[in-house]
Amino acid sequence: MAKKRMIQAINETLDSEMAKDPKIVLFGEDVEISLFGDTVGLKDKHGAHRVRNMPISETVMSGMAVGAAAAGYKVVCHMMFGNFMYTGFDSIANQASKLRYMTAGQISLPIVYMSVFGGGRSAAAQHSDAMHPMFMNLGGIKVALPATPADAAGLLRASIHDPNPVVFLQAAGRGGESGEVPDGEVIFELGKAATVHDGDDVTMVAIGAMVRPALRAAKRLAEDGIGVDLIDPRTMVPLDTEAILSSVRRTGRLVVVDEARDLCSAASHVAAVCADQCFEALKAPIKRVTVPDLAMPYSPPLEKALLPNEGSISATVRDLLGKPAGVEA
Amino acid sequence: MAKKRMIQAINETLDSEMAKDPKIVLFGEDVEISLFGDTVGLKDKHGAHRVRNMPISETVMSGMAVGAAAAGYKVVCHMMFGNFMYTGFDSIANQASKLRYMTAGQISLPIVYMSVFGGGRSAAAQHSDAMHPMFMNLGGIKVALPATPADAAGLLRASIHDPNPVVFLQAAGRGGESGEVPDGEVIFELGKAATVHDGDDVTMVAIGAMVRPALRAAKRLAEDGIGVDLIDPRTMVPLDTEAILSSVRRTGRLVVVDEARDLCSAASHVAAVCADQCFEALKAPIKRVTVPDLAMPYSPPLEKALLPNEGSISATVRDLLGKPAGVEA
Amino acid sequence: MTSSGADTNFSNEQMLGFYRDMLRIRRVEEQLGKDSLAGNLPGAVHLYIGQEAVGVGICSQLRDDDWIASNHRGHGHFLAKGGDTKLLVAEVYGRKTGICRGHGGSMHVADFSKGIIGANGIVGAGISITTGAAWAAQLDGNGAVGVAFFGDGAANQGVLCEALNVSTLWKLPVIFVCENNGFSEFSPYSTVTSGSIADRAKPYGAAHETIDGNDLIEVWQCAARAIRRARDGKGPTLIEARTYRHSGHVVGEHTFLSGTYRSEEEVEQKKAGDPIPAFAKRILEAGQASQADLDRIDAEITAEVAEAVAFAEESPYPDPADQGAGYMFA
Amino acid sequence: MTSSGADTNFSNEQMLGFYRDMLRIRRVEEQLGKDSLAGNLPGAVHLYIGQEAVGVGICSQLRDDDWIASNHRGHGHFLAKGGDTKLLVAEVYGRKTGICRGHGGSMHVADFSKGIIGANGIVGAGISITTGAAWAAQLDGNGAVGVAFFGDGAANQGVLCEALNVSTLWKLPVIFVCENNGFSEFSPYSTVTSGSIADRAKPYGAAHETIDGNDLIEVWQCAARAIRRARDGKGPTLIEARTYRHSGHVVGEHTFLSGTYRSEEEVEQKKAGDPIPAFAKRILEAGQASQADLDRIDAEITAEVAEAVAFAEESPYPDPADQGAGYMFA
Ligand SMILES: Cc1ncc(C[n+]2csc(CCOP(=O)(O)OP(=O)(O)O)c2C)c(N)n1
Ligand SMILES: Cc1ncc(C[n+]2csc(CCOP(=O)(O)OP(=O)(O)O)c2C)c(N)n1
Ligand SMILES: [Mg+2]
Ligand SMILES: [Mg+2]
Repeated sequence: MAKKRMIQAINETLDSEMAKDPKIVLFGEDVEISLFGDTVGLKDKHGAHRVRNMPISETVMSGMAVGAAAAGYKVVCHMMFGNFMYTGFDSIANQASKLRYMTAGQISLPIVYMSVFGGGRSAAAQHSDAMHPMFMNLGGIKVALPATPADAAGLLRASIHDPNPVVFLQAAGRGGESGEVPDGEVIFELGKAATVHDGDDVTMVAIGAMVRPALRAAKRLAEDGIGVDLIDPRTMVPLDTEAILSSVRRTGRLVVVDEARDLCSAASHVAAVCADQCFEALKAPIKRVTVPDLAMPYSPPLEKALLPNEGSISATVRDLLGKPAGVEA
Repeated sequence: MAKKRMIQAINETLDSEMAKDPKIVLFGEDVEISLFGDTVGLKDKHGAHRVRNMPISETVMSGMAVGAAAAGYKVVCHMMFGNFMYTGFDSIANQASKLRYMTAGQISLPIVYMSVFGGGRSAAAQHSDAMHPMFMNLGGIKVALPATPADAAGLLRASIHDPNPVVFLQAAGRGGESGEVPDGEVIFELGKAATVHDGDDVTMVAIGAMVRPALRAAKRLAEDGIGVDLIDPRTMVPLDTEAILSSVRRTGRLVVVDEARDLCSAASHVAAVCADQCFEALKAPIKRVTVPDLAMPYSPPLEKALLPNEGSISATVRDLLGKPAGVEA
Repeated sequence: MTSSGADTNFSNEQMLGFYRDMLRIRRVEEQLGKDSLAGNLPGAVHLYIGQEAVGVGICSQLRDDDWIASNHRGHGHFLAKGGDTKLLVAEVYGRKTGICRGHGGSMHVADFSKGIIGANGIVGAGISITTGAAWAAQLDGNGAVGVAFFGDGAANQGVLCEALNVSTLWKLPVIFVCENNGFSEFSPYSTVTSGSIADRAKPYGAAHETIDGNDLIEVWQCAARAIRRARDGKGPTLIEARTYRHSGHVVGEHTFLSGTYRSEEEVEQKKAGDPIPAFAKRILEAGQASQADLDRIDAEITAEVAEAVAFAEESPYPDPADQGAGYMFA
Repeated sequence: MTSSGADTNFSNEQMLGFYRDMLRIRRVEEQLGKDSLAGNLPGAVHLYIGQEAVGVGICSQLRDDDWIASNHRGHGHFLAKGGDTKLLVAEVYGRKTGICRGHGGSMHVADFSKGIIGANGIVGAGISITTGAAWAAQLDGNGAVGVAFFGDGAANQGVLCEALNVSTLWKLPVIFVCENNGFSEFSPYSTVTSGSIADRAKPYGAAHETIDGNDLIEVWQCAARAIRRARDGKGPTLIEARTYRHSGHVVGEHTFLSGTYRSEEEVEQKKAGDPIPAFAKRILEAGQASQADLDRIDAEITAEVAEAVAFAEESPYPDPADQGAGYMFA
């Protein structure tokens, strides 16, 4: 175990995987100098042919990833901000997600499309979307959302090993956060949720960056005798529905916390799955704590008001249980 | 009232609106000759400057729509197939959906992005996605999905009048279907659902092309004494949640039929809203009849097996009510 | 440039091989066109008829480990690169025995074992995919190249310029082959395309040539230069091959289009440039084969097509149980 | 081309106006740079310092009903096109009194009443938007034009070529202004950009010029030709204005970047080409004003900036209740 920043955990994982497997290549805009620091030093270590800066050309970039993967490479395609994936969206949505299926499995496409995503840093509307629901709906793309440095290492390694396209979305502005990362080659199976807090009163599913405020809320609620079973799905495709369902079957209540806009959010889907598959166990309405259907604003008080936080998460749980807080409510 | 094909209803609506409002312009690939027939004749009637063929350049096209709308025009941007919106996705997702909000309402963007979408014609994976959930999640885009020729006329007229970007998605291969269209300028408020079949046992929400098999199922089930309250939301943004909730509060049961892939589908969202807002009324699990999380295949038996149809819809209702059909089950 | 008699370099066998390869595409396409018109095919079909010299002139000198990507009009490229006739026809028929087991169809025929990344339903998409495959080839260092086939309409997708820029910078072994058949769907070239397509390589410093795409030998020679350049690490080439699409954009368009976008006269006149009879004439005039040889080839090809159709017709449709997660995720 | 003394055409007043407009941008940017480094601004800030001659040379001859769209480095264009200093500064401060009431921030400053469609966070996005606005202007028939400002990095987005194609075909009154400042974020020009950017207009037959973007008069004259062409219905022009970005890509980059991407010497050498002192020198040498005049302008601008900062600092942050459906949908 060692304390590491998320960026560092990502960087080390890329480094150790590239060292082991010469078929791994990494490209993107300014990956050599590295805007976020996640790809820093990799060119010097692994060579200019394997770590390459791209022109600002997301359309050809996302498609090159498909071609290079089809031709036998394991491709890490760094898209910088998730919103820039819209610019290179065709090759993700029409090609990467469908090519294996259309050819009846003739090939696999080991691609990791990575970027930061989400709000919280006054980066404004065009740098702050949480677009994982869009990828989830494509069908042929796995979606990984690490909440901690350890998750980042374990999920990125699994994403690189995975023979399929994976969108690896790292919460913007969380790169600097520290957390314990196990020594050695930590790897977390894609599709395996983690229970990050135990409790019997309500199941909470929190996605990506939302795990942190959710955990804070869970700890605080525990002090007041409210038991939150907090599940981090870690990947939304594949989704560990069993972990969620078995918790809800036990608690009878569900709150989903998601940084996506509400309409067709991942929260909606988790809610829908439970409203279908463990309806009998439900004792209360399924609650979503999500972002209103707005673009992300720039000014801090505006942005802060839109994002789920410990307060809004706690309040939702307390409401659900009919236990308003003394001070907080 | 007159029987019209959907394509004809769309064409006549475009024609009559363009005749009234010289600020309406229409452009897209081959809109002059018109692949689907929906824009046929409009150039001759309204002039080459208002009805223009585009080069195959979706990226600039979707952005030109934003610029022309910002500069005062009402823009109908024909994207042909919904999957091609991925190619021009940046200007829809990062610009059209956000520009008004980012500028605190300085402008409005009256744009209709129109295309066909969905499966059923062996057009294969890259011409058959049902991508309305993706647009629903963007926040700043209205989404209209006509189920009948009358809906097409009424929703398209409202979409053109609307000062905001609207994605108008017409079910592929449904253009030839006939239906009664009221005389005169039919217009349906965006955000107003229609109840297309009455019943007390189960609420069914069917979206776009799914209304037709859902209605067939509802009629057939009625013969067996099962009452389906069938709601066509007509637009998914804005969503007439009140219409849905009040029906579910009465029936206590909900089945949602959607041509989108299941994960983060519109069906998931409708289910989530009801699992939250009318939980107490629910007597049974909320069911979704959707498309599996696969790319759309080419061969007819494969495609047919993926799409919701009368049989799968009826079976879902019967299962839910514990009333298996004699023959069908 | 012209081929100026350089075809004397080809043996009789080679010349007949080219002829056979073009004719195979022609006859398969004629068959599929008929089938489509008769309503026997599930989806839309875009015919390559008239453009055969481009696909064959180029693919005939590619290796199995060279990559090609194609567009919606992709049967010809599939066959030219060594794709199997039966597997193609069965796929377009939507059968389980098709190259994609009926999952892809006409617009998605692919055979990775032959370096055929596949046809594509998205105009221009093959350009970026091929650029990536060429990067892989460069990394492999085995001299393989990538060839992207696309139309004049596709040349208006910005991705072409993005690809020209990055492939020139990286000296990628990639060849961009624009088959300028005069139409972007139903729009004549000059209504949607400004200037010359080959010129679009110039600002990037990429090699470029405009050729008569109906002259197989000229195509072959130009491709030879481009392939050499690519294998030698000298970067991309943009080839604009001028040709003509004899059939409509999509089979059956006359049944639903409200008007016409080209005159009968134009079509007839352009058909005079048909690459196949021209090539037959060249063979005969050079004395490289007799009419009987050509007829024999035609008979063989006709039999091959008939066999493929029979194979497809006898093949079952795929079982829905046959699709699913196995093809979606590896 | 050079300006060859043609600046004698400008009155003293005009020359001082240009100077004032450039200096306003410079001083505002210096202030915002300081504020950002001090951690007083919510989001990232990209400074226009060094490039002022481009924005001012062009926008100074645009009308209010001409459209401009800009990029992430958009404060200069906003001010040059007549945007208000206070409203800009308050916006970047995230205040309720900002031009976008704090909803947009540095990368999204826009003022539609002045024809400023806005800065943009997506590299290249303004190109298509401006093309559409130019189409609207053409339809209006009032002689208005659209001007898109973008960088050398943005020129590698395929949308530029798509826009050149369609605007040439439609003869749209649009001007594409590439401010080539030598860097695409942290990548020097030649590592990511092949050939010359102005040349990219050639294959489409669009007008194009390469100019010294640090010479306001040269910029003005070139823009005058392009605007004339546009207003006369003769179609688009691509202008490549060679300039240099004095500051980093983003304020504070030295605090987080692991390395450097340009040398101190290069920066110092390039700063010698600073358009503002050069223009001051020209004014003084031509006897169009005295140093005292210039100093007075500087003092006025400095006061204007101070006033804007005070205005911003006194302004409240927007109330979360102030956002919502009203801004999202009309
Ligand atoms: C991104 C995208 N836009 C539009 C289409 C519809 N479409 C299919 S083929 C075609 C015309 C293509 O013209 P060209 O590239 O010249 O190829 P050709 O058909 O002439 O072989 C169009 C517009 C598409 N398939 N994909
Ligand atoms: C589509 C997209 N890709 C990448 C980025 C990240 N980014 C912001 S500015 C920039 C560099 C732009 O370079 P250039 O166009 O030359 O403008 P300059 O910064 O030099 O003014 C990059 C890569 C972005 N904002 N949008
Ligand atoms: Mg063509
Ligand atoms: Mg630059």
